[in-house]
Amino acid sequence: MLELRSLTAGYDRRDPVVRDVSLTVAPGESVGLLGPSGCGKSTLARVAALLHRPDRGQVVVDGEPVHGWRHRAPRDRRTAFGVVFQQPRLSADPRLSLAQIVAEPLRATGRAADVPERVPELARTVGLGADLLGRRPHEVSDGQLQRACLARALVLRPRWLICDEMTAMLDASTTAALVAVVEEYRAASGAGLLAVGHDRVLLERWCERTVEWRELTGATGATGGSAAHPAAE
Amino acid sequence: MTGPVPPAGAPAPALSVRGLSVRFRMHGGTHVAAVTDARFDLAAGECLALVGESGCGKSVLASALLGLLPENAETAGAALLGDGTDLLTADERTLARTVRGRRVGLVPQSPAAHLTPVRTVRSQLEETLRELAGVRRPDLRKAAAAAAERASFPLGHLDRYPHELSGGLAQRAATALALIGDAPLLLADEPTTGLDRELVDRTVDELRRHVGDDRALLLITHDLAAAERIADRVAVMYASRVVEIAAADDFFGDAGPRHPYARGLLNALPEREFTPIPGMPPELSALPGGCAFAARCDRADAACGTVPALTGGVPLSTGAGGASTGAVPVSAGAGVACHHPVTAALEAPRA
Amino acid sequence: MTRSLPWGPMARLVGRRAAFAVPVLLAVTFGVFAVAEASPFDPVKAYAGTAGLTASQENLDQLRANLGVDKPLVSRWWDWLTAALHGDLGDSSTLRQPVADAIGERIGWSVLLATTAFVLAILVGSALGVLAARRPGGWLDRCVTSLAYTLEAAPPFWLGLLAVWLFALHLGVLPAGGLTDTSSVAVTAGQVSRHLVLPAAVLAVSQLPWFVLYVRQGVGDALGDDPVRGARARGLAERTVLLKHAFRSGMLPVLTLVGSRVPELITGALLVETVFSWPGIAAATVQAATSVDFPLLAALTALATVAVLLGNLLADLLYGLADPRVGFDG
Amino acid sequence: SSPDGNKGGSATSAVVGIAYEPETLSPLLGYGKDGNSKIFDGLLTHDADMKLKPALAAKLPKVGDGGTTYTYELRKGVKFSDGKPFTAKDVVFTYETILDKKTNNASKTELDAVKSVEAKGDDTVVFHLKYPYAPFAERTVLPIAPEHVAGEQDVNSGAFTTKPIGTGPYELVKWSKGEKLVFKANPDYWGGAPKIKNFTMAIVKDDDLRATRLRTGDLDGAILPPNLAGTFKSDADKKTYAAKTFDYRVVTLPTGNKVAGDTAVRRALDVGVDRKTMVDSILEGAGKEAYGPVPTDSPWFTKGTERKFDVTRAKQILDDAGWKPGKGGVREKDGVQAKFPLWYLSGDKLRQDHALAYASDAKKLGIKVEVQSGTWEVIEPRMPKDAVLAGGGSPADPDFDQYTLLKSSLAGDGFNNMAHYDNPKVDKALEEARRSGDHAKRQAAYDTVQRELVKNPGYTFLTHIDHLYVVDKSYGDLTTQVEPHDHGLASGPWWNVEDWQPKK
Amino acid sequence: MADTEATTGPGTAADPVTRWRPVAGRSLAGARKASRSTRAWRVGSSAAIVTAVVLAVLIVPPLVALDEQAVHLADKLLPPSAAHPFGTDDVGRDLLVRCVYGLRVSLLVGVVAAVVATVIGTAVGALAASAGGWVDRVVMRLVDVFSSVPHLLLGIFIVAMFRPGVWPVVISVALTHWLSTARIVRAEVLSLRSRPYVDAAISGGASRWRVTVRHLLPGVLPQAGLAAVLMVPHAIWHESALSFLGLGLPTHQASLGTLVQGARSSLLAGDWWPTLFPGLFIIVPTLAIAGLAGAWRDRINPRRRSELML
Ligand SMILES: Nc1ncnc2c1ncn2[C@@H]1O[C@H](COP(=O)(O)OP(=O)(O)OP(=O)(O)O)[C@@H](O)[C@H]1O
Ligand SMILES: Nc1ncnc2c1ncn2[C@@H]1O[C@H](COP(=O)(O)OP(=O)(O)OP(=O)(O)O)[C@@H](O)[C@H]1O
Ligand SMILES: [Mg+2]
Ligand SMILES: [Mg+2]
Repeated sequence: MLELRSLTAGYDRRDPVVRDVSLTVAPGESVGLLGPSGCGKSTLARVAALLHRPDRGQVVVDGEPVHGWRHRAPRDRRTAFGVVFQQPRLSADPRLSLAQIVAEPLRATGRAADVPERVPELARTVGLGADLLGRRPHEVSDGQLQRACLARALVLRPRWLICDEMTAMLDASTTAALVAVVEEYRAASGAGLLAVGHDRVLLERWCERTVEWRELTGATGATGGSAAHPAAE
Repeated sequence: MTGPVPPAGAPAPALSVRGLSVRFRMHGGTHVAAVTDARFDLAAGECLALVGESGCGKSVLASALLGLLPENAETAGAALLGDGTDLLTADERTLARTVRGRRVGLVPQSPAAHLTPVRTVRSQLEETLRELAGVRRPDLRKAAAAAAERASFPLGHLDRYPHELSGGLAQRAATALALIGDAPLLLADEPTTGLDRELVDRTVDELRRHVGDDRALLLITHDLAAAERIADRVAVMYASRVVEIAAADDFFGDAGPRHPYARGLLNALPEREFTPIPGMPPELSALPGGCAFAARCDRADAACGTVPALTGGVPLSTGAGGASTGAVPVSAGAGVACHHPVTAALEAPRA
Repeated sequence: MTRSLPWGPMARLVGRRAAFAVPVLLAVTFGVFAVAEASPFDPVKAYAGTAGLTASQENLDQLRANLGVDKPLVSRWWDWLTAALHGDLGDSSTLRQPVADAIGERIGWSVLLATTAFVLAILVGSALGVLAARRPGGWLDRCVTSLAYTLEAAPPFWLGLLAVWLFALHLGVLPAGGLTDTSSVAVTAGQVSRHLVLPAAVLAVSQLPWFVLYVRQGVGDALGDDPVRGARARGLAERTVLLKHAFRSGMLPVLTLVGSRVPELITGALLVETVFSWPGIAAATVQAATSVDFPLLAALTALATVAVLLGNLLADLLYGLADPRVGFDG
Repeated sequence: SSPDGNKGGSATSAVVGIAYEPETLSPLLGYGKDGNSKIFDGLLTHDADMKLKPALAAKLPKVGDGGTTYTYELRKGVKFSDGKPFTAKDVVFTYETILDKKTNNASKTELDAVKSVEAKGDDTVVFHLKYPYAPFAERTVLPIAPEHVAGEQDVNSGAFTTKPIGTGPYELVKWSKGEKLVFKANPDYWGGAPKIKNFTMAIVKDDDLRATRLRTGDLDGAILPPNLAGTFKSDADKKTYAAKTFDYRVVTLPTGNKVAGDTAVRRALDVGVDRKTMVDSILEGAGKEAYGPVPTDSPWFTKGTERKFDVTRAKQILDDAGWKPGKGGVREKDGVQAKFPLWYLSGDKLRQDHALAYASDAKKLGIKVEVQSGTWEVIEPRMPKDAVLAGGGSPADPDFDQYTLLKSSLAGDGFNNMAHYDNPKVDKALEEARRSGDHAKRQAAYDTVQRELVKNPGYTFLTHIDHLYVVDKSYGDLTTQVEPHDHGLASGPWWNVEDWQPKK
Repeated sequence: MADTEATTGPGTAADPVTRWRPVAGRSLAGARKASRSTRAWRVGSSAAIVTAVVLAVLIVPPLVALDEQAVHLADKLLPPSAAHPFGTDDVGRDLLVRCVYGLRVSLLVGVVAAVVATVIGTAVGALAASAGGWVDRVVMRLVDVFSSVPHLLLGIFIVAMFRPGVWPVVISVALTHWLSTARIVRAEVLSLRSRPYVDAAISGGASRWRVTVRHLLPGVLPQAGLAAVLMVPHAIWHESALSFLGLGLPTHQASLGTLVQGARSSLLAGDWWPTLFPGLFIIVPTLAIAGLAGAWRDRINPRRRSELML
């Protein structure tokens, strides 16, 4: 169970972006989160992935509240989350080849031995050819890079997947293919999914449950007016 | 929804691409063919949507038109602006002084990466206004606000640095910047990623409005709904080649696309079948000899061992037909590069 | 509505640094006392100079007592410190003068020289760096780069001689040394500024290579990056792209250099002042060190420390302002 | 080339470049102790031939009580530049302050002989000595400070140390430390107002820059090393003055070193080094071969003690003494290799060149001299065992050099007797010469010393170096004094700048 | 059908009809980007020079066993000739021999000091920045303490505590010059630390250490590398500055810095060779090292990699 309880988070304590948001994802469940641009979805996703320390509120993973964020979170906690970031260009180290990017989590967690087996397998799953694997991020298209990022998110077999607008820069066919990859993985592993996006049609088709951003605020997570979000000019 | 179609025999098109090819030199002497022999015309007042599978070369095509290719690239062919300037061979000085921003605008893909990280959105907007629109200092603030407004960029975020923007905000900032120059040709590379549906509509409508009667828009997008909303024609790219050009009404309408790949692409939409086209796109560094789609195509046969040319066949719409461009009869209006194109009535996709 | 400067974080940074300055100063002055003590230099011998060569041991011992250098290190440092806190910096044995007077008379000229040179180095260095980065591998780039490496190997006393030889002797356009014309007594702004040109230029040139090469590298890298591609695509003039985008991102390491080059600047000033007979205080540093002139040495290093701390603070403030991703931590 | 706008070349001013800056201008702390301080006068002073002549004293002193009292009658009507009169009280104040324990004067040893100083009235001063000291009058060239000014302040750091007031031909206008000293003529100087009204000493530590600044016309005169002075030979506007000196360069051969302390080695080196070539090349001819602290042209020099350069003889001496050629061309005796280190002060080019040349010559004899450099801090502890390339020389009296250089009781006392030279005959002669007031006796004693140095050298004296000054010709023909090792502020052709009679 | 089109346009990318134009040549107005062959030539010549220098330094002096200090007063200041290809200095020593010996000493000083200083500086800077918080503050204040004592002073003290020689100079230069590297590296790491790909690495289970070593350090290598290269000539500078103050190497021992420094007077007298040759011996290897470093930088630069093929 991944529970986000009354989270308040942002980049300036006086003016948080995410105010009092609650959301729960059960294991094996897939939840789509819809919201207008700039409302704080990515921020929330980063909090949920233990990458951003909230100002208030709690993240509870499998009944255990989280105390440390980023490096302070125990490694197995961190790696329980597979994250696909919204902007693949920025979230890939420009010095590494795609293959290295995918293999990096394995190496970082001391499972380098698995690299020769896992990386080609995942590359095949997400549709990256051997030629692309040897290139660096600036030599591939955004979509190709996002495939690598998905492979990176899956490589440690996370129990929770957080996909922040994973398909925003993908064409319909690739979108369908990658969604299929995620679903296949979930079916096999029983992982929970939090998919953030704008595309209602897509998320409704993909996820078991979709929630609107404005439904999340308030302690109950059901009702309550959303804080004035920036998109509302 | 379709914009006005340029009458046949009208003055030279805003952009005329002839045999444009781009390839990248890689280690060990291999090449990646990112764009191969692209040819199409883009008339003033027209909006051409360029769609295609990720990695098929759309962004590279746009970069080539702006002379912004990386240094390991090589080009061939020509891309002529209305006045005959060849974008591919123009020297850097011309490109920098008279073309980029002024005659060809660009909304880059990955806008967040294309903004200078150490300056606020406002300063970058004001600077562009000063240089391209000649706005004087006292009017800058207002002009910047107006420019932001056009792209639905919230004014309260103008003084933020790019890394403080959400994905959608950065996208809007980039759009605002690209609209400033009032260029007769606008290249929008995925201008709607990260935007919610309402904003997508607002943004593409603004783009369409911007294009009006005398400008042209090349809209590169994965968002077929957005393309459907504003495009006059649709070009489909597959594995570095333009494989089909069709009028938007036909493409999205009952007739549907004629290239099997394009049909597959439409079918993959979540509102349709949501199934990917089987197989994987070929690697651009080792393209097969014949039709690149043959391996994934259920219609493929021996004929597909040769590369099909983009042919008009029967004109499908009122689009600027091949007749008007004489020597290269099929490149401009509509056409499909397939040995076995689908005939419209037969297999029109149904959502 | 324009984003105002982040005064709060900046003030906090300044406050933190001010608080840290105290232990740093204590550590540095004590360190200098200790190092000087451990060095083989003998304050008495130094004081006596050539007279010491023939002086009797008894005479030298008396001197040692008079100079107060026979006391243990810690108590000497403590005495100096407590006196300094009461405003008495002690008497310099090498200059035979109260330290406060000695420094007061000369520090202004050192600051004038060093700041002029530094500002010059930063401006010229950045300009050359940007020009070189524009066309990597071009002739300008190659000239500038080679020149930078060459200059980095050329110590100020060499450059000084060359500069005097060229500008004073051959061209006869600039005075060769001193603060004012050698025979004149009055210190006028016109004379000082003419006499400042060569030493400041030599000092600046000796500081130049780092700025040139770091700007070149920073701007060169930035020129290949997406933001610059973006700026180019927008149709901005080459100048704008270069200065407002590539340079703005590429100068970040240079801002750090502003702080971290201060020690080198002091080192350079120390040599340039000697070479050009510039009546500043830096030249006295070496003498203070080799003569183990504790009061003067401690005061000078304290000054140097303040300069270094200020330089670093300035650098960090500028960096925080210039790169919003970094902020004012530290 | 004649530079335009020669600021100093005008008739009434002069700008000279010097290499050393005084630490202080207070005579109480040692400034001008060898006379000629420009701002001050001593009781006596030296003329061009380094003979004593009266200055603030009206005549040379009367010596009494077997050489233990010196009575000076003072010149009347002399005023300090602030207008206050000069009296015997100032003399007493000066000497007593220097001898005071609290005064940080490193050369007070030179006044070691003084027991007390007594003023008799306003214009007589009597010095009482602890022991007869023949050269004492030479010490009374030291400048007299005004009691009414200096007595009011902290002697070690008061304002007087940088803003002095004296009776001398010039007054200090400004001392810009590290840059220059500016003097103006004292119009009321008792010896007559100087013709050169403005006199500036620019401090330019770097030889090359000094030469360049001289060339630009910024300086009217400067002291230069031989190679740079040579570059002015063809300059029609400049004249080079070579001041004769007592400034010698010497290699100490410490008794404590098995090789360097060996008399045969010492003697072999003494005749086996090519002094002539050193003078010609290193000094570019501006100097003389040295065979002892006394230059060959001094009246104190013992004729016949010149050593002829003779490699064969040197080898012979070594052979005879049992130093047999060993491996690598280095001689050996009793299992000891003929080698020793030779230190020079790092950064001193002249000493370095002397050391290298010495080592090269020694190598030809089969003696390996390992040249090393260091600061005095490094060298000093090694002096008892290692050879050092030293320098020294004081023209005023032979005692000043020879006593400290050769007296065995001073061995290892600071920089005195660095070679730990120990020769009873020399000791005795030195003591005699020092105490005797009789010139002939002293001469004989110093002859003894110099002859002994031939038999048992202890040091290898190499050269006496001329000090070279290049000065603008517009000042006419100038003279130089015989100079000591130390370059005082006022040595060089401007030793008597107050007497210059510029042409224009 | 396709065949009929073959004349109007290229068929496949490999079709010989396609006339490819490189874009590299026009990347900037008028700027002739060095072609690949000149670039390769430049890198090659740099490598050749560095190799030659290393060989000269390692092999020549022991092999030839020339006495670099042999003084021949009679042969002073001879211009270059067959007997003395570089001429002789002002006490008649052969300049070629002295240059080679000097190169040996100076390169040792330069390279060792540069490497040590860069390693220390990079380690400290990266450590401080990636740890952040109070560790960063304290470490950086320690850096301030170190940098507060003017380099030359510290150098003077260090050198004075030992016998004059090469190692004290190396130590004194290395110990005083890691500070700017540390600050530069720290600043760069701070800026890199907030990049989104660091988030990705953390989420991938990377430890602080691994993030630093794998993602941050490679990003600062160009900066640190530049500092290292600059340090080589600077160390030679320092060594001669110490000599200028009388505290460096023994001034009779050949080092490039002291050779050039000592030749100033000769230059004023119109004798150019004692300055020129040692000067070239400093500059040429420095430029060669810089050239190699530049090539290396291009190699590790993710953007230029595709362009440079060695
Ligand atoms: N610098 C480069 N070097 C080598 N190959 C490159 C380079 N840049 C792009 N490519 C390749 O060129 C092809 C086309 O890339 P492009 O960015 O145009 O794709 P795209 O159609 O825009 O895809 P997306 O929809 O994902 O943005 C890709 O296969 C990519 O791998
Ligand atoms: N590093 C940052 N510093 C300050 N503000 C930030 C930062 N990152 C994001 N913001 C702001 O926080 C708000 C929410 O951003 P977030 O990225 O979470 O939005 P989002 O819902 O993901 O939007 P989008 O759909 O456009 O990606 C925005 O107003 C954005 O400007
Ligand atoms: Mg987002
Ligand atoms: Mg793209």
